[in-house]
Order: sequence, then structure tokens, then C-alpha cells
Amino acid sequence: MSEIEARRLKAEEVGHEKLILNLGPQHPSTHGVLRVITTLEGERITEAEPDIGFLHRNFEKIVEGWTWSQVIPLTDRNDYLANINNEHAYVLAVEKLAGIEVPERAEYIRVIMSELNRIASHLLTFGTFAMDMGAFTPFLYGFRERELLYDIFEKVTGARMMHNYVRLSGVRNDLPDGWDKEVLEFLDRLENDVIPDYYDLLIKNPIFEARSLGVGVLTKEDAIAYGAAGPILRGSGIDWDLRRDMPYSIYDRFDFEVITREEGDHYARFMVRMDEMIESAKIIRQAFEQMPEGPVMGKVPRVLKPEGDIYSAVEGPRGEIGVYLVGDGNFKPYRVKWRAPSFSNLSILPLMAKGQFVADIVLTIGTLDPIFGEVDR
Amino acid sequence: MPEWVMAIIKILIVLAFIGLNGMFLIWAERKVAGFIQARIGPARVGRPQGFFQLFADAIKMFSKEDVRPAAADKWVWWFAPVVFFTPVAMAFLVLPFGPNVIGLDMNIGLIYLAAVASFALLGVFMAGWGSNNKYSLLGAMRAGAQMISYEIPLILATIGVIMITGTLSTQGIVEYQVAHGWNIKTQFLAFVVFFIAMLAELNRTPFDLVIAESELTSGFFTEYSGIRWGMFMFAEYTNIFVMSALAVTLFFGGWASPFGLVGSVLIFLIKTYAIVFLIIWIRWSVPRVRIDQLMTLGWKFLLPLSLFNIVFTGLILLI
Amino acid sequence: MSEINEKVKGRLIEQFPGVEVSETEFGQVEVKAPKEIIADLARFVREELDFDYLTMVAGVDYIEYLQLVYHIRSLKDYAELIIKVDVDSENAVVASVAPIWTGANWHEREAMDMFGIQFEGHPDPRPILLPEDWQGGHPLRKDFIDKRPKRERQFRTR
Amino acid sequence: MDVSKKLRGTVRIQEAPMTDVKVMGSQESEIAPGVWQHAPGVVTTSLQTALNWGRQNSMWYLTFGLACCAIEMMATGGSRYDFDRFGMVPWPSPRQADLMIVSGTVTEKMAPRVRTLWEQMAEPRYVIAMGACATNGGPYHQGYNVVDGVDKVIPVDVYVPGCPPRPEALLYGVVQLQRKINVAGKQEPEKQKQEKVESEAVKEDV
Repeated sequence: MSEIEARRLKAEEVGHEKLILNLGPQHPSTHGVLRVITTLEGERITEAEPDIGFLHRNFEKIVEGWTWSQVIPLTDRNDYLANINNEHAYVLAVEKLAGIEVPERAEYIRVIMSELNRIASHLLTFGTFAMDMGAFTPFLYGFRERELLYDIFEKVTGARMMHNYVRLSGVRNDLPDGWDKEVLEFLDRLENDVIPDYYDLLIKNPIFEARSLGVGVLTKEDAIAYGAAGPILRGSGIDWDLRRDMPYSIYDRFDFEVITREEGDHYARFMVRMDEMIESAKIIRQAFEQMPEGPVMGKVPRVLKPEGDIYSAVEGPRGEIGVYLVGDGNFKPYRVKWRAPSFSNLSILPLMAKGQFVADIVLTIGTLDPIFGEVDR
Repeated sequence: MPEWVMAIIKILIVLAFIGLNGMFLIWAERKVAGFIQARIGPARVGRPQGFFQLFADAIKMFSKEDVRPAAADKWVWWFAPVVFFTPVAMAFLVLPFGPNVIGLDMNIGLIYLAAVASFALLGVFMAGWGSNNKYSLLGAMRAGAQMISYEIPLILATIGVIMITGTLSTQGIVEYQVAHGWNIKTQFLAFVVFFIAMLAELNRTPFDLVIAESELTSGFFTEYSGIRWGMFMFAEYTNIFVMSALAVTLFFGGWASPFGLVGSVLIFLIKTYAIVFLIIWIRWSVPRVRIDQLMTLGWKFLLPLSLFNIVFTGLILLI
Repeated sequence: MSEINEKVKGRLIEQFPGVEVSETEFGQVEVKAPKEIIADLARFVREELDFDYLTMVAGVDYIEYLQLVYHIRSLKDYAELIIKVDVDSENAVVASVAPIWTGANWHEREAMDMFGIQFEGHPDPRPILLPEDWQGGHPLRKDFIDKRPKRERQFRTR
Repeated sequence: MDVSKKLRGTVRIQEAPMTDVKVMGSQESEIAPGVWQHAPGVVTTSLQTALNWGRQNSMWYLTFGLACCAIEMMATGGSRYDFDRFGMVPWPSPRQADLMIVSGTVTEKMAPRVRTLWEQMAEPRYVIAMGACATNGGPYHQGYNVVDGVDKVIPVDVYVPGCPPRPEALLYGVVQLQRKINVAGKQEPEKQKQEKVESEAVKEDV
């Protein structure tokens, strides 16, 4: 039997119970470079095995050769939809380890930027989830709002995506004049026009509800056992948000709600994200009200040689972004371990995919929303 | 002129129309999509509105390499586009474009259409199996299930019209409507069933499970390239036209004009493209259903609804 | 919050007399345990002390030995716990905690890839991040050398 | 901790003999054909012009996002920048796509797959290396698992620098590719023949 003969599909294989189907690594719905090896029985999935590592680009190894502050731009590229949150996570860890003071204004700017970035990330998730469901238009509407956010970011940081804005002991530059008005305008637009638009466009659609309600249920116990993070944890009814429960930076000064939903299905996870955008807007408004004047950069020791180890985490759009740092009293980090929320979230996929339809595993990947920059690092 | 020359000319006209219509619809789809999605759409070639885009697409498609997968089942793979394309072209025979513009006014026109249209499924299945690709195979399986389940309500929905007009000839149905007003007034339920079943038959969103982009890459024609895939594409878009034309013929008075004007080909085309626009509009607005929901809708709602319509029409006719 | 830390420290010292328990300046309880008791320790903190949420398992290469760092949260008590286990560099075998926290599965596979630590009792010990035709070695160890061949640029004229 | 004598984290690259990328799937197909091969003269030149015009204005690109740059690629396809103006449509199946925008870092694990995808595309096919990683490895070029540039795996037509490039930059790259396509196949037959021979020689080398 020749090689080509061997590659040919066999009637026995197809007609019988099991068909092994590869989704990815190039596949429109895998949000990057995920490969899922699924075993099908008809249209039902009996087993799904994610294969990751297609974007393993050695972040943790490379940064061992770079200085403490050189690492910051590279953290942007880990979760490339939550750049500021990543920078914040890393910088916070180094600051704690080296005992660096941060001016108060810088803290507020960091919070504002982080929350804007959370909105941007959730907008994309809204779009890609709709695209997984076969509706292309909401995706472009998500991008329409993201472009406005890009403009807002660009005015402050000079970059659309990879900001490199949060620095040790502060942020790179102060906010430009009149920027706060622009942000507030954007938030008004988001709350009054955009999100109702999205409801009309997608969420109120009966097909959307039929596809997402009661599908892909993740129980509370499983969510905790797998270390799920962020909207996936909260969508399963666990009231846990690092911003409120273990406040870092200045999050204890803001009044906001932690959105939870009990159902644990696609719809719950999706709606947690939609509602979180409004909560983020609330935080940004309060931050602008409370923000003091003052410098945005503190003093960093000229020779930065922290020693010891630390685990520090922030709440990113996808959940807990944790950084474990080991410093050995040198210019460079000895070890940087990136605890990526998507990594833990994606490991639930085999459990959730079991027994689903092929069409639903696509949605499951959509609501788990893995970003492969941080899954594979 | 001898008859066979006329026949050849007619065939050429139909083929040219298929080509132009296919290209126009691909362009129109992109333009309408752009409009719905707050974009511009094709704008760089040909003004206004990038109208030459259709020629660019066609030239590219025709000049692309024709790749055959090594493990494909050669002849099945080879003939699938032809088998898919032919019935679509054959359907033009009975479409009443105008008062005298019709290929052949058969007295069993609708039966002919139903028989021919169901043939396309074979092409889909050949493409799915012959490509030796699991996505294609899954797409073809879905196509089989979907087309068979929706063919039934589609045909049952037309029966109401047939009962009222008392003829199976497409031209006859239009002439009845010229005399008695459009069928949509009495057969609204049938039109709803027909339209939904038509969307499913055409594999358009929300029933585009066969070519579900986010699940099966491109469904049954994943492995085709160049002109072969172009044939699938043209057949699909021509199919949209044929089905819309059928809907116009059955429910919207065919070439008859609403304001007392003389019926003509132009009016027929305007009506048809209005329905095509509706289909494109739906495509870019709604998400896709799942296979089990599709089956539920077909067998548990559309089928009883169409049967009810027949009974209802019969009662009305009796009274 | 510190009462909880005190309580956790007390329970741990009571249960495992040999281990080093301290509190870091960032409010986390830190336990240095010998690798033999890691399974018992993990079960104890999971079941008795309600540390139910494993965030990460990190390996660190200290040349002479490897260290595994487990960071565990208690979602009920808002407490954090760090367990550090030293593993021999050459013969790196340690008991898996994946049966206790299911989420540890992938984290341990990653440590397996990156540091060559074997986990006994792991449900699915396969490589996870590295390619199928991996060149060999464990990349996050400090003595790793990249042995990939050089590649030439590909081009075609048009 | 005494680490002054320890090895630090940088990756050292050991020299080794040259080998090619592992290729999965079919053989590399012919160079994009020009019409001049079949008939000389003014007709074929016009025909080639028409072909080039069609090809350059209808580049359907593969929906193939690798990393960060994919987000900018999507943004370019989005409402503000709108790839569709150039007649470019995202297309999921490689068989029907004309253009591959390699948007992101190519790793050792992904490289054979990128190669396979490229081989699955039908001629004429074009490749744009988008961003620093696809051009030469970018910030990750020290990595032990990162291919320093996608041109080590597949031939690239246009390089777009940036990390990630702005949508305007990507659009400029597309326009450059259009210019490149526009002049393809229009040279004197002898010259082209010569070039083809050369390129085959290069292929054998590789």
C-alpha cells in the first residue's frame, strides 16, 4: 500500500463510530495557533485533546538575559490584548521586590489605563465570540470601538498596541491635556450607544440565546479545581476578583461591583464580560475624580539589584496574571515565571468539550478566550 | 434559423447570464456587507464603487492553479463541480423571465424544478467524499441531512400555490397572478416556510452549516482551487438567483408589475434582486444555528406548518 | 488577614513538625518542605486548611538543585500559601499534586518540559509546550545550549 | 545566593551543519507561469497585463493569525482601514487563498505547518512577512524555539517592519506587493528564461 493509499479515508473508518478530526493549528476559530485533536462520534465529540506550544517563544528564558527594566516591553507581548495589565503585573512585582515607591498620580494613571485595556480586550472577545458563532458583523463593530480606544491609547503612549508605558516607579509620561474629557466621552458612548447596540445586534437574537444558553456548563467545583480565572471563574458563580478581594495598587479606593453569574454556561461567561466593561467604566470615572496632581515618576535606584523571590498578581481581563520573580542580587532577573490565566483556563477544554457538538467546541474555545501569547509564552 | 442554432444561442445566453450574475452577486455581497459593517467595500478598481471588482475576481479565479490533492478520489473529485453546476443551469429552462421569455413552458415546470434542484446534493456529496478531507466529509454529511430535510417543506410550501392556481407550469402561475393578484396575499404562511427552507437549501446564514467557516473552514469545497472552485462559487450564487426567481414567480407575481405597467424582464429582475438583497442582508446579520436546532426547526416547525398550510388552503378552496 | 496566616502556620507546624514555616513580607505563608512529604502536605492544605485554588507550579534552577514553587490560594479565607520543594538536579523525581488540584496537571507538564522534573503519579505525563521533534535538553535549566542547525533564507524570483 | 560564577540565562547557539526545514506534504510546484511561454507578441503582453491586473486586485488572504500582529491584521481588515477596498477578503481555506500574511512569531513547532499551508496554496501565491518576528525573529530572535524569520521556511515577497506594524504599514506593504505583481511576467522572454534557470539552480541548492 502506497503512502497516498494509506492517507485515503476508509469507509470503515468513517462509517464506524470514531472519526479523528484535527482543529488547527491554522483554523479560523482557534484564536491563534491552538490545535485540538477531537474524536468524533457523528457530530458529537467524545474526546478533545488540546495541543499547545505553537507559539512557545521562550519569554521566560530570554528575559533571564535582560535587565529588570528591559523585560517590560516583552511582557506586553505575552497577552497581547491586555498589554497594560501585563506591564502592571510585572512592574508591581519588581517594585514590591525592590521596595520602590510609586507616586500616587502614577497609580491612578495605571488603574485608568488598565481598565481601558480591559474594555478593549472584552470588546475583542465580544467580536470573536460572535464570529465563532457565524456572525461576522459584530466582530467588525467590536473593532470599530477598539479603534477609538487605540486612538486614546496612542495619545498617551504613542503606540496602538505595545505600549511599554508602565515603568518601574511610575509611568513614562503624564496624561496629555484634555485627554480625560476624551476618555469620558468614549465611556459615555460605550454605555449609552455601543453596548445597547451590541444587545440589538447580537445578544437579543434568539439564535444567539439558543446557541449559548445552557451550553458548555462549567460547575463551581471544576472551575476551582482547574484554577480557572477571571470571567470563567465568575461566570461559574464564584465571587472572586483580585481587585476587590486582595487589592493591589489602589483598587481599594474604588467602589465597584464584581459581576458574577451562577449558570456557568457560554451565555454567563459572555455576559460577565459585557457587564465588566460597565464596571470598568465606573472605576475610570472615579479615578478621574480622585486623581491628584503631582509627579508620575518616582525615584528608582540607579543600581537595581533586588534579592529574594516574590509572587504577585493582578486581575487582568482574562483573570489572574501572576508573576513569580526570583532575584539573585544582579542586574537581571534570575527567574521569571509567568502565571498566565489563559493557560489554566484552556486546560479545562477537554472536560468541557466532552459530549459537545463540533459547533459547540468552537464556542467553548471562544468563551474560554485563550490568548496564545500567554498560553505558550 | 434552424432550431439547433437557436438552442445553442439560448444556452450561451444562459451561461453568460450565469457568469455575469455570479460575478455581480459576489461583488454585491461584498458591497452590501461593507454597507452593513460600516465599511466601504471594494473601491479601488473601477469607479464608481469598485464595480470592476467582479472582473478582477473572475480573472484571478480562472488563472489560478488547479490543485488536486494526491489522495483524492480522482474522478469523483473531478466531476463534482460539474454535477453541482449542471442542475443549477438546467433550472433556467423553466424560469419565466418575461411574458414570452422562457426557455420552455412545460406543464410540469415545478416538478421539473424540484427534481433538478435536488440533484445538486449529489455534487455536494461527491465533492465531500472525493476530496478525502474530513472537513469536506463532515460538510457533505451535514449537507445531506440539511438538504433532504428542507426539500420537503420547500416543496410542500409550493403545493398551496399549485392548489390555488391549478397549474404546475411556471408561466401559468404567473398568468394566474396577473389576473387574480399576487399569491403572497393568500399564501403568506407558505411564503414564510418557503423562504426559510430556501435559506437552508442555499446554505446561507443562519443555515450555512455546510460551509460553516468557523467550524469546517470551507466545508465541502475546502480542497478545491482555481476554476473548479469557481464553478462551485458560481453555482452557489446562481442558485441564490434561481431560488429567488422561483419565490418571485410563486408569490410575487413573476414579471407582472404592480402598478399597471407592462410586465417585462426588467421587473422580474428587480423583484428577484430584491429577494437576493434580503438574503444577503440576513447573511450579514445573524449567527448560525447548530445542527440539532436546524433539524428541530425543519421537522418540528416547518413541516407541520407547511402541511397546515395545505389543509388551510384546501378548506378555503372548498368554501 | 494575619490571624488566618497565624492559624495556618500553627496548623502546619502542628501537623508537620519538620517543615520550615515562615511568613513573607508580602503577607504570604511560606513553607519549605522536603520532597518526600509533598503529597501529604498538599492533601493536608487542600482538605484541612481549604487552600483550594492552585495558581501555579513554577520550577527554578539553582544549579546545585532544582526548586518547585507551588502557589496556592484559599478563596474562602483570602489567604495565600507558597510551598517550596527542593529537588535533586540529576534525579529529579517528585510526587505529583495533580490528583489533589486538577489544575496542576498542565503546570506540572510544563515543569516537566522545561526542567526535566518527573512527577510520580501524574495522570498524563507527556510533553506539552515543546515540539514533537524537540532537539533535547530542558530549556529553562541554566546549562541549556541551543543545538539547532542554521537555516538558509528561501527565495524565489518572479 | 552566590551566582557570580553561574551560567546566565542567555541562549548560546552552537554551530551545526546546514540542513533544510523538514517538509511535510507535497513537492514545491512550478514557478508562477507567464503567458509568454505559449505565444509571443502583443496579444500575450496584453493578456499578461490583464492577468496581473486581476491578480493584484483580488488577493484573498488566508485567515492565519500567529501572534500579536494578527490583531493588527484583523484591525486592518476592520472598518476603519478596510482591506476590502483593495479587493482583499479573509479566506479560511488555503486552497483558495492567494496571499499569506504571516502575522507573528514562527516557532519550531509551527514552522512545518506554515510550510505545509504554503504548499497547499495554489499558484500564484504571495507571502507577506508582517512584523519584526516574521521578518527576522524580532524581540524573540534569541529564543531556542523561534525561527528567525519566516523566510527560513517559505519565500517571502514583501517584508513589513514594525512590532506590530500599524495598519497603514501593512496596507503599504500590500500596495508594494501589487506593484510587484504588476510587473511580473512582462520582461523579455530571454531575460525571464535566464532568471528561471537561475532560480532553479537556487532551488537545487536549497
